[in-house]
Formats: sequence, structure tokens, C-alpha cells
Amino acid sequence: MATLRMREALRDAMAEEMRRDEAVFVMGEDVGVFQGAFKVTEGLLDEFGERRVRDTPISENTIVGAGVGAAMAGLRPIVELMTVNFSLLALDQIVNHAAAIPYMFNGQAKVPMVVRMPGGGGHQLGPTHSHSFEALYLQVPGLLVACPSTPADGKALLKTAIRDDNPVIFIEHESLYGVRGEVPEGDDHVLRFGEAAVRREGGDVTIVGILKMAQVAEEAARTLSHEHGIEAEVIDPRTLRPLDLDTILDSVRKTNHAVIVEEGWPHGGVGANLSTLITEQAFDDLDAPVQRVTGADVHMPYSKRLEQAAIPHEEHVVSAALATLEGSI
Amino acid sequence: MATLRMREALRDAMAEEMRRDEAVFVMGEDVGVFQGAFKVTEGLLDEFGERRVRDTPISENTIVGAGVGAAMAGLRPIVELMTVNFSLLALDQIVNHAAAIPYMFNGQAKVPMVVRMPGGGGHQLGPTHSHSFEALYLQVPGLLVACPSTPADGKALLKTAIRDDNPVIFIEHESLYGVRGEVPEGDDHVLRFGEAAVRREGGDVTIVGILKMAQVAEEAARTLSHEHGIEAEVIDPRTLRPLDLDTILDSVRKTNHAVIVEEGWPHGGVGANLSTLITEQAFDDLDAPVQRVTGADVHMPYSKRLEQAAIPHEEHVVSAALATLEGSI
Amino acid sequence: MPDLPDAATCYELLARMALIRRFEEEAGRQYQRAKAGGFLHLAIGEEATIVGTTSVMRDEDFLIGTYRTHGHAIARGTDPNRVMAELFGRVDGTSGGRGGSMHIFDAENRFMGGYGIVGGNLPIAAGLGLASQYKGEDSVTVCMFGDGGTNTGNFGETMNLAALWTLPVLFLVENNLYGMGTAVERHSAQTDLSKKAEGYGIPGTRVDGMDVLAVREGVAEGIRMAREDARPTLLEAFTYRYRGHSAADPEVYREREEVEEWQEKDPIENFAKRCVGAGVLGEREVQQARDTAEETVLAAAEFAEASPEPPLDTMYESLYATTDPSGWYAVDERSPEPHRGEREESMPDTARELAEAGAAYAGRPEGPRPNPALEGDAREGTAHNVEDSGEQAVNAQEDEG
Amino acid sequence: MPDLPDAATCYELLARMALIRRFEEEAGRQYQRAKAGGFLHLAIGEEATIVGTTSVMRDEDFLIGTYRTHGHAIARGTDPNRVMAELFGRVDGTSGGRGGSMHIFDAENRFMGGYGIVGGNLPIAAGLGLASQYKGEDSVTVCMFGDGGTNTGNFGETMNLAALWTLPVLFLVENNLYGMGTAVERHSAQTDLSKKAEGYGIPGTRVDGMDVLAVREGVAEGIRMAREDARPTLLEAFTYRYRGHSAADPEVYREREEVEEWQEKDPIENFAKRCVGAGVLGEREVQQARDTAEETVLAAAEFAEASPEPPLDTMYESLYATTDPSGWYAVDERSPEPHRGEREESMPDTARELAEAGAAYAGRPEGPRPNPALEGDAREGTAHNVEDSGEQAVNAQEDEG
Ligand SMILES: Cc1ncc(C[n+]2csc(CCOP(=O)(O)OP(=O)(O)O)c2C)c(N)n1
Ligand SMILES: Cc1ncc(C[n+]2csc(CCOP(=O)(O)OP(=O)(O)O)c2C)c(N)n1
Ligand SMILES: [Mg+2]
Ligand SMILES: [Mg+2]
Repeated sequence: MATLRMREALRDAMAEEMRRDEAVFVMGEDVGVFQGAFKVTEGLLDEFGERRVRDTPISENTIVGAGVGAAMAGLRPIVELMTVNFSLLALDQIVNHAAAIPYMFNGQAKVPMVVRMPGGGGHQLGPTHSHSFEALYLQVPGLLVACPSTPADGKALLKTAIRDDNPVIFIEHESLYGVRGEVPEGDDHVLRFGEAAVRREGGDVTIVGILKMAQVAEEAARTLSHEHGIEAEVIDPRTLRPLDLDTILDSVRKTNHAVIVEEGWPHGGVGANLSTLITEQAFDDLDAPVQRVTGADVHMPYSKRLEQAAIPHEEHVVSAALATLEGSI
Repeated sequence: MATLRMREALRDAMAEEMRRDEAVFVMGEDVGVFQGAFKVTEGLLDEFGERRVRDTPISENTIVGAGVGAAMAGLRPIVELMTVNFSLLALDQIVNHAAAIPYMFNGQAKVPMVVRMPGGGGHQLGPTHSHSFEALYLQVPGLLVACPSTPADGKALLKTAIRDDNPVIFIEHESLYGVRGEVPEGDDHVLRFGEAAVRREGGDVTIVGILKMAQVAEEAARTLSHEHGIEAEVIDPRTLRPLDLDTILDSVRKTNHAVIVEEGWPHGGVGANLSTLITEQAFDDLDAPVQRVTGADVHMPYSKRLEQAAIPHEEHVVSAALATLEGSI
Repeated sequence: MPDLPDAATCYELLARMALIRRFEEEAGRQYQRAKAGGFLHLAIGEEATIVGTTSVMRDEDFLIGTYRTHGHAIARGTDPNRVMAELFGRVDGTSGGRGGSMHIFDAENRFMGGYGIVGGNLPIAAGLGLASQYKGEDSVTVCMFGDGGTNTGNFGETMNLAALWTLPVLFLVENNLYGMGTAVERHSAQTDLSKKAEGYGIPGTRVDGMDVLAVREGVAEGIRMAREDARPTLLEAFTYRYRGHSAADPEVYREREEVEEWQEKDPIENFAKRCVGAGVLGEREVQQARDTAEETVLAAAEFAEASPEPPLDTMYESLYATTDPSGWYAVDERSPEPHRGEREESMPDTARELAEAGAAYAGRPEGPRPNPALEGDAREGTAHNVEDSGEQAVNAQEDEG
Repeated sequence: MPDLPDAATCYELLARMALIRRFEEEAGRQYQRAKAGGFLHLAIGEEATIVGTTSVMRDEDFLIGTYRTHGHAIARGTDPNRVMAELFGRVDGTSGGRGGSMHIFDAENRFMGGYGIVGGNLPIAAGLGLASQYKGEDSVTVCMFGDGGTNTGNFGETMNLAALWTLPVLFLVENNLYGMGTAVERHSAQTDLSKKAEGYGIPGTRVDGMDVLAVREGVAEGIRMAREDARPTLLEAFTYRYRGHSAADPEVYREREEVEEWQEKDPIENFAKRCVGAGVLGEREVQQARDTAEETVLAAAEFAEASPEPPLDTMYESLYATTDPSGWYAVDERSPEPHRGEREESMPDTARELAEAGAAYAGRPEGPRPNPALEGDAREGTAHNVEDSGEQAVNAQEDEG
């Protein structure tokens, strides 16, 4: 085990896969000379050279589309979009091309491409630079969607994503890049998509959180235990497509209560989808409706107080858990 | 009352508002000389001329963006995107500009623009041309989202949309353009956003459907009544933002059962959002989990059998209603 | 005017063009018979541009085009049977009936699609070129798109990227003077489209797209520059579509006379005449090319007709390429199935009826297909368009409504 | 070299440039003090391009720019107090603290933003121009954007539309030789950016963006063509940013010498020298311009500091413009409120602490702001970037992790 930051773990994943497979290469805005806007590609240019670490112009749709074409011709591109916010400019290539091509051409072409992009709020980047688009991407058939919350998961999932033959949307969180964690060594530590992590066991309430909110969920669970004597089970789905619904359902069947935490918008969000799936599958096991904690229904304000007020915190999760348990314990 | 087709009702709405307000104009691909890809703008060029009925190049992001700029400078553009499928190319202007501008500039600028676009499947247009993106647009704060299912609603809602000072996403369904219906006459028949229509009253189960699926829901209700003695209440929300949740909840409190029908993808869809909202608000009134009927989780196949199999039909709704009622009646 | 090549080549060019022409006519007819559905964009009139191009490509080169590419695939070597079966939505179609007319694909012959989104193929072409360059292979990509496509954001982005990375791609504008109903001068400020990428460092030239030999020459040079000099270029071919934009286009945007004028330039007639005039081919051979085309196309229609519809339980096939040997589920199959139509026995009657009747009849399965009007490819009484194959459905519902 | 204008004009140009320079320096300082957050893109070095442009615009003309536009707003007449308050995220900010550095806006002075998406302002500029044309007003729109912005799809689309519709817009590329860390020749195949829109029918010219008078001349002509001839044009101004792309840029992509070379061309120093040399301004006036700038900027910092933070219950204000007199709810307020932080009393402690500390410290409210390194605008030890103002948060968490 090594202790790595998330950004280092992700870089190692790319470097290892690039060493392992000549077909893997990286392209994106400022991934090379600049070493990556968030330094996730730091050092890659030095090791692999300009052929395999390619700075691109600011042309999101074309960068992704070039990735699609290269993937169809047998390469395994890792496309970095500088942030998830700019992926709206590439959505046509992502949805109508990358995701659709394998199906609409009846399996004649594969698109083994990873689109990596960081998102999320918390750094006063304001309305155009703080999006959480997990809910947008999980809708689209043909895509896989990963959203790791720890360095170990980040590395293992990214390696899986690179080796996978499907187009993978790989969402990172800007606030997690510097977070340190133990990361298993060895080139072959990968992690299957569709396996949730149970971060903490508990019998009173199930809390599901993704990305940064997986951490917030854990903090909330500690507070619930210390201050309220409530034992929460914390689950990080790690991938939203495929989704490990079984692990969540098993937990809910035990706790009879669930809270979903996400940073994105409330309407049609990740929480709405999970809440529906849980309710459909475990209606009779639920003692109360699934509670959601989400970001505020606004474009992220710049002001630090408004922004912090718009992002879910531990306290929100604690009160949602208490609310759902009200009368049950 | 006149009997009009949906496309005529929509055209009349535009023509009336253009007569009423010089600031209103239409632009889009082939809206002029060609008379509109679906003939919704038929005759407008003749009446209003090239200044107010503007054919554009194939440049979706820029057409919408030009609408944003024109709206900020006091005009009231109606932007037609030929179909909703191409709106992915304009999503950056829709989300990061149209929707965000009023908020991020603190109310100094308004974006009174309507983006009209038809979608939906059923005509063998295949994977890139059959999308239902309601669920994508309802997520975004700052937008209003309308999706009319009858000519009367189409006309009245479009007039409201044009007069409204917010950016409005106006989703039409390609299969509904030729549908005839009674349309109230008079320039001032508008319809407030956020008021659902109860298409049929009934005490046994609530069925919510949008666009084409509002019709399918009504057909299913008739079958349920004739063949199963079940009386369904059918609700068409008409707008998804704002959403008239009260009308839906009132119905569910009466029927204790709900089915949502949509044509879009199941994960994170309109149904998932509504199901969650209903469950959160009326958990104790529900005798069974809310049922969803959605399109299949694929890119729409071209083959007519696969396509029809991928789209919800009356029978699906009937069985979902029966399933949710199982044991209750 | 370029010299005529040898007889065998002339015959081959003529035969290919004749085959595509006849194929497209038949496709239009089958569309009228409701055997083909959706949109049908025919390339009748544009055969010289298509065949001239593919005739100078190598097997290992990539071709990529738009939603008007039945002919492109056939020119590249795709079995017409399979293209027709795709139009019929059958399992033997190039995409197993999944893609339809707009999404033809043939990996084996390196015909890389068939894309419904205008401009969507441009970045993908850059990616194909990148792959060739990356692997050190000397294959070239030819990317064909319409005049209307030059207005998309992808055009500028891709031109810059291709020039910057010196990608081995030939960009070929099939300028048929209209993007749907909008004439070039009404959609593009620059009407000399060959110049449109100069600002990005991509030089351009123009050729007569009605002359298969001129196209050959222009494309050969563009391919050479891509292959030998690693220089992407833009080639504009002037051509014309004799039919409407798609099968139900009333063509209010152009005059009958204009169409007739261009019909004088018929790429097949004229080439045949020239070959015969120069004594390179005889009338008999010209006739033979036509006869072969006729046979091939009729056989294709029969083949397509005989090919089965895709079984419903293949609905989710190829949606994901599952490579993990132990096999997790990409689509979460444990979630409630909110859609219930993927098993034969559970297909609802409504769906079955609509499907039997053809999607264009959604709502009125029993109705007859409206009579063909306007050159046999637009439909009577629609006076509607093109982007609206739903028109029939809609008209049908009107009767009910 | 253009002649010097009258003394009053020279003074005004100098004073504006000095004000912007001083404002940007102070913004950088306040960012180091964690008073300003998020990204901070300074335009130090680019003042001549900004002021030269606005100095020949009429009140009714529109200006629209990028995320590097504190100076543009000030040049247009926006009160520096309000720009600084925006950087501080306060209620008196140009956007009430909602937009921040990247989203400055001032309707009154027709400064139409301030956009965080590269290229996002181009179509909007076309729309502003369209509105002027539609209404028959003779206002012109000046649209400023970076060299990197010329690679976006919006660039091509907008150039074509502007040319096609003869929109009264002047497109002005602020070519500072880099898009973030990517030098022009590494991101654009065409390095003469003034030519980049020629293919679309938009002619271009170049000016020295370090010379306020040259910019004035070039912009005046571009505006004239837009206003009088209804001809959109492209103007490329060569300029340079002396600071990093944003406040924490280690600038590994360029040499110290290059920066120093450009510092010799300092637009303010050189213009002042010329004015004094020619006897149009005295040393005293030059000093006065600087002193006024100093005062104004210090007052702005004080003003910003004193302005209150936006109350939490304004969270949803201006999200929708509700025009319906009877008032329906745009945001459905009857839905459960899955987010519960909009009331002062219910703001959780964690949020409060993080907010008090400044977002850059998320995770370590008590930590000190790292010492400024590198010209006072990058932060020690980050060796990280720019697009990463989150770096501090991240570093903080590492300590815990
Ligand atoms: C991005 C996008 N916008 C709009 C359309 C609808 N559409 C289909 S074909 C077409 C015209 C394209 O014209 P051109 O590129 O000249 O090709 P042609 O049809 O003439 O071969 C349009 C607007 C589309 N398919 N994709
Ligand atoms: C569409 C988009 N892609 C990427 C970014 C991230 N980004 C911010 S500024 C920048 C460089 C822009 O360079 P240029 O246009 O030359 O402007 P400059 O910063 O030099 O003024 C990039 C890539 C963005 N904001 N928007
Ligand atoms: Mg064309
Ligand atoms: Mg720059």
C-alpha cells in the first residue's frame, strides 16, 4: 500500500495503462506542457512524449469526436475535458456518437474511450464552473459512469475504465484531488464497475453518497453515532452505470430507512433516480420515504456564504437521517 | 372554438404574438422558405417577411446564443431547433448562458426567449433522431419547460411562453403535430404555466403522462374502465417547470396508486423525478410503489418492430396500473 | 477535361454509378411501398462525386459520410443486399436494422458510417486520421459532408485540429447547392466553399462533381497530399440532387427549370456518352452495366424482403461491449423494468399492429400508402416535409382526431 | 505610429489604463488575502487593448468579453467599487456577489459580461448585433475574446452568421500569445489570427495591442465599418499578460526572458513616456493619473470590505423573472426541500465555518493563506494551476488525509 493523493492515483492509473498498452493515449486542453489544469496528468508528457500526451485546442466537441474516431480505429483514448462544465459543448459527440455508435452500428464498432472530467462546487468558481452533471450522464444508455471518492477507487476504476471496451464517463471531484489515501500497489489492481463500497456498517439508516458527498456521508455517520446513538450504514455506489442496486437494497432491507446525498440539482437528480429505484424495489421495507439531500436548485453562486449554503454539509445529512428516523427509534 | 391541428395551433400562437408585439421574431433552420421542417412555421414568412422569420445556417449553439443576445437586448426571439436531438449541440448556450444569465448577473439581464423543438419516437428515425429529452431539461434551474399534448394547450402555452420573461424550453412531439383538437379563439387565451390538466377523473389509480404519453394514458384509462372496471384519473402536467405537484398529490391522496408514463429513458427520467416527489410527499397515502412506464433503455432502433417495442403503449400502462392495484381492489 | 482511363476502369466507374442510381430509385420505390421507413435521403445525381472518390481509395483507407450514404457504402464495396436490408430494417442489414438509412456502416469495407447529425462525422474523421498517424499506417481518411455542414461548429474545430496535427484526411464537400431547403448563398456568407477552411490553414480546390473523372483527379491529389505530405485539404465538388432533400420534400425552394438544367449534366448519361463517343466502351457494355445494376438491385430488394425482422429479445444487444470475463451487468437488470416490451410474447397488440403496418402509419395501420407524387419519391397531399416522415402518422391521426 | 490626440484625451487614456493596472494589482493582493476567491484572471499588460477599444465606443454601443474583464467593465464606466465588491462576493458587487470575477456585468454601461465559457460570448454578441439591426438602431457591438477562443466551434458558426446577416459587430481577438499554457502556434494552425475568419467572409486586420493609439485607430475603423457599412470585421490585437493565466499559474510554459521582453513594451509606461516626450502631458499629470488610480483603488477595496455578504434568503432571487401578475411558482416550492441551507438560522456550522474562512480554505478554516510567490499572484508551493483554485482546499485536506 502506498499513500497517494487522488490526483497522483489517477495519474498512476494512466501511466501504468499507457506502459501496458501502446494504444492508450491522453488528449485534452493543457494536459501536456501545462501538466494538466488540475495537475492530474503531471509528468505524463515527460514520460510518454507528445505523440501520446496531446495538448489540444479549445474544441470540446471535436476533441471528444476525435477520441470516438480514434477509438473506432483501435486506439484507447483518454480524453480529458478540463472540467465537466465544458462537457455540454461535447454532449452531441458523447450522446449521439460515442454512446450510440456501438448499438446503432450493431456491434461493428466499439468506442473504448474514457472521458475524464472534474466537477463540483466549493471553490467559489461561480455559476458556469461548479456543475455536478452525474445525473445527466447516468441517463444515457451506452455510457458507463464512474465517480470515485477515494484515491484507491480512483486508481482502480480508472484502470478498469481504460481497459473497458465501452465509452466511460469518468467524473472526478475538484475537491478530492488533494485527498490522500492508501492505494494498493501492483499493476493489476482493478475494480469491477457495478460494485458499491460499504464504507461503514450500521443497522439504523442507509446513507448513500457519491463523490465528495461520500465523504460528507461518512462524517455525518460519525456524528449520528457519537451524538445520537444512531448507526448509519454508508454506501458509495462508485459507479452509477452499472449500478450496484443490490448492495443498497440489502442495506435498506436491514435499516428500513435511506438518505441519498448528492451535490447536484434536486430535480431529476441522482437522488431522484436512486430514491425511485429503492422505493420500487423495497417499498414494503421502507418505514419512511427515502430522504434526499441535494445541492440548491440554483446556478452556483460565487459568494462564499451563498455557495456554502448551496452545497450539502454533514449537518444536512444528519438532519435528513433524523427526520427519516423520526418516531422509529 | 375552432378545430385545429397542433401544428396550426402553434403557428397561430406565433403569428398572433408576432402581430401583437414587434419584438417577437422567429429564427431557425428552414423556418422560412422551406416553411419549417414540420411545417409549424408555415405561412409566417409570407406574413412577416425575412426580417422576422429568419432562416439560419446549421449552427445550433450560435442560433440559440444569438437568441440569448437578442433577448438580452430587448427582443423576444422564438428559436426553432429543427429537432430536440440537435439541441445537444446548443446545450452550452441553453444551460450556461440562457438559464444562468438572469441569476448570475443578478437580474440585470433577462432572457425572454423560447426554444421550440420537437422530439419523440415512432417514425423509424433511428438512434440519433428519436430522443425524448424532457428529463434533461427539467433538471436545469432557470429554465421553464413546457410539453403540450393538445392543440389547445399548445397554442395557449406557447403564447404564455412568448410573453414570459424567462427562457422557456418548449418541447413538441412529432407525432402530435397532425392531431386535431378544439382550440379556444381569441388573442388572449393563454394558459398559466404550472397548472396541470385533469384529463379524466377517477378514483382508483392516478396516471400521469406527458406529450404523446398523455394520449396513451387516456387510452389506457378507457381500457381500464371498459375491460377491468377500474377508474383511472389521468393527469397531464403540461409544464414540468413549474410543476403542478398539488394536482398530482391531490389525486394520489384519493387513489392511493400512481403510474407515470413517459417516452424517455428510464434512468433519471421524468418518471423517476415524479415518482420521488410523489413518494416524498404522499408516502403514507400510497398503497403500493409508484409505477413507471418508460421507453426502453436503448438508443431508438430503426426497425419498426424494435422501435414499437421500445416505445410505451396503452397495454404497458394498463398492466402497470393493474400491477400497482394488485390486491387492492 | 481529364482523359478517359482504360476501358476496364471506365466500365467499372460506369457500372458503379449505374448501380447506385438504380439502387436509389429502388429505395425510393420501396419507401413508397412502406418497406423502408423513417427518412430516406437519396443521392440521385451525386453518383459521380461518390464513385469518383471511392475509385481512387485503397482498401485500407477510411470513408465516412452523412445520412445520404447508401451509395457511398455500395461504392466502397458493401453488398447492396445488406444496404437494402438495412432500409427494410432487417437482421441482414448493415446494422442489423438498428441504424436505418441514415446510419449505414460497414467495418469490413472501412465505410465508417453514416451519421444523422450534420457535421457529426467531421471530428470522427479527424480521429480516424489520428489513429492512422499514431499507428504509423499510411491509410487515409476521406470525410464527405454537405454544403450545409460547413456551417457547423465542428467544421471550424475540425479544420483547425486537422491542420494543426497534420492529419491524413481529405475533407470533401458535396456541394449540392442546398442544405435542405436553404440555398448555399442563403446559409453561407462564403459561397466558394473550397475557401472556407483557408483561414484555418487548410487549402481548398473545386471540382466538377458531375464529372467522375474530374472528381477522381481531385480526390487522387487530395489523397496523395494526405498520404505523402501529411497535408489535410478541402475539396469542393459541385453536384446536385435531382430528388428532394428526402422522400417527401415538396421542393418549394427551387425551380423546376433549375432541376432540368442540372439534369442535362447527368453524371451517368454524360459519362456513358463520352465513353461510347471515344470508342472506349460500346453501347452493349453500357447496356450491360445497366442490366447488371437492374438485376443486382432487384435481387437486393428480394433479399431484403426475405430477411427476417430483428427478434425483440435482441433489443439490448450490442448496447454494451461487455469485456469483463466474469460479466457484470452494464444495464442494471435488477432495477424494475419500467419498459416491458422486449419479449415476443409480451409485445402489446398496439405495438404489433403499428409495427406490422410500418411506422409511417402509426395510428392507422389499415390505411393505404399515399400515392407517390413528384418523381415518385414525395407523397401526395403531404405538401409537408421531409424532416417529417411522421407526417403520415399525423395525417392518419387527424382522421381520427 | 498614430499621432497623439489632444491632451485631455491623452490624459484620459493614460488615467484609465493606470486605473485598470492598479485595480488588477489590488485584486491580486486581495486574492492573496483571501478576500477574493475562485479564479482570478488579471489583464495586467493588456490595458492598451482594453482602453483603446472602449475609448472609441459610444455610450449606446455594447461591449462583451470573457472571464478576464474587470478592466473592460471599468473602462466602460463601471464603478471600480462595484467591481471590487463583486470580487469580494458582496451585495454591492456588479452581480451582487453571484457572478464573481469571471461574470462581471453592468447593464447601465452596456458592458454585457463577463462569461466563463471560452467562446460563449461570441453568439451572444451576434444576438446583440442582431437586436441593433432589427430595431434599426445604429449601436455597434464589440466582442472581445482570446486567441484560444478562435478554436471553438462558436467562432466559425458566429463568423458565418455575422457575415451572412451583416451584423454590426466588431470581433476583437486579444491575442496574448497563450490560451492558458498553450502557445498560439501549439493551438492554432493559422497563427495569423486576423486571417482566421477570412474563409467565412470576414476580413481581418492586426494592430499592436500594446499601443493604445493603434488600438484606437483599428477599433474606430472596425466600428465605423460595422456602423456605417454594416460589415462585421475581425481585429487582432497583439498583447501580453504579464501575470499568469490566473492567480496560481506557475508559468512553466514560457521563459522569464519572454515576459521581460514584453515588459519593455509596457503599454502604460510607453504611452506616458511618449506623451511627456511630446510635451502633451507633464510628469505631474502622469503622476496625478497614478495617484488618482491609487486612491480610487484603495477606496474600492475599502468599499468592498464594508459591503455586506448577500443574505442567505436571497439564494433564489433573480433565478426567475416572474412576470405573471398572479404569480405562480417557477421553482416548485411545494416539493420537499432536499436542500436546507437557505435560511440564516439553519445554515449549518460546517458551512458557516467554511464560508467565513473563504472557499479556498474549504477543509482547513484555521490555516493561513500561503505566501504569495511569483510576482505576488501565484501561491507558494502549489506548483499547481489556475484552473485549480481548489488547490488550497485540496492541500489542506491532504494534511488531514
Ligand atoms: C446538427 C443538425 N442540425 C440539423 C439537422 C437537420 N438536417 C438534416 S439534413 C440537413 C441539411 C444538410 O444539408 P447539407 O449539409 O448541404 O447536406 P445535403 O442534405 O444537401 O446532402 C438538416 C438541416 C441535422 N440532421 N443535424
Ligand atoms: C469552453 C471552455 N473550455 C475550456 C475552458 C477553460 N479555460 C479557461 S481560460 C482558457 C484559455 C483561454 O485562452 P484565450 O482564449 O487565449 O484567453 P486568455 O485567457 O488568454 O485571455 C481555458 C482553456 C473554458 N473556460 N471554456
Ligand atoms: Mg447540401
Ligand atoms: Mg490568450
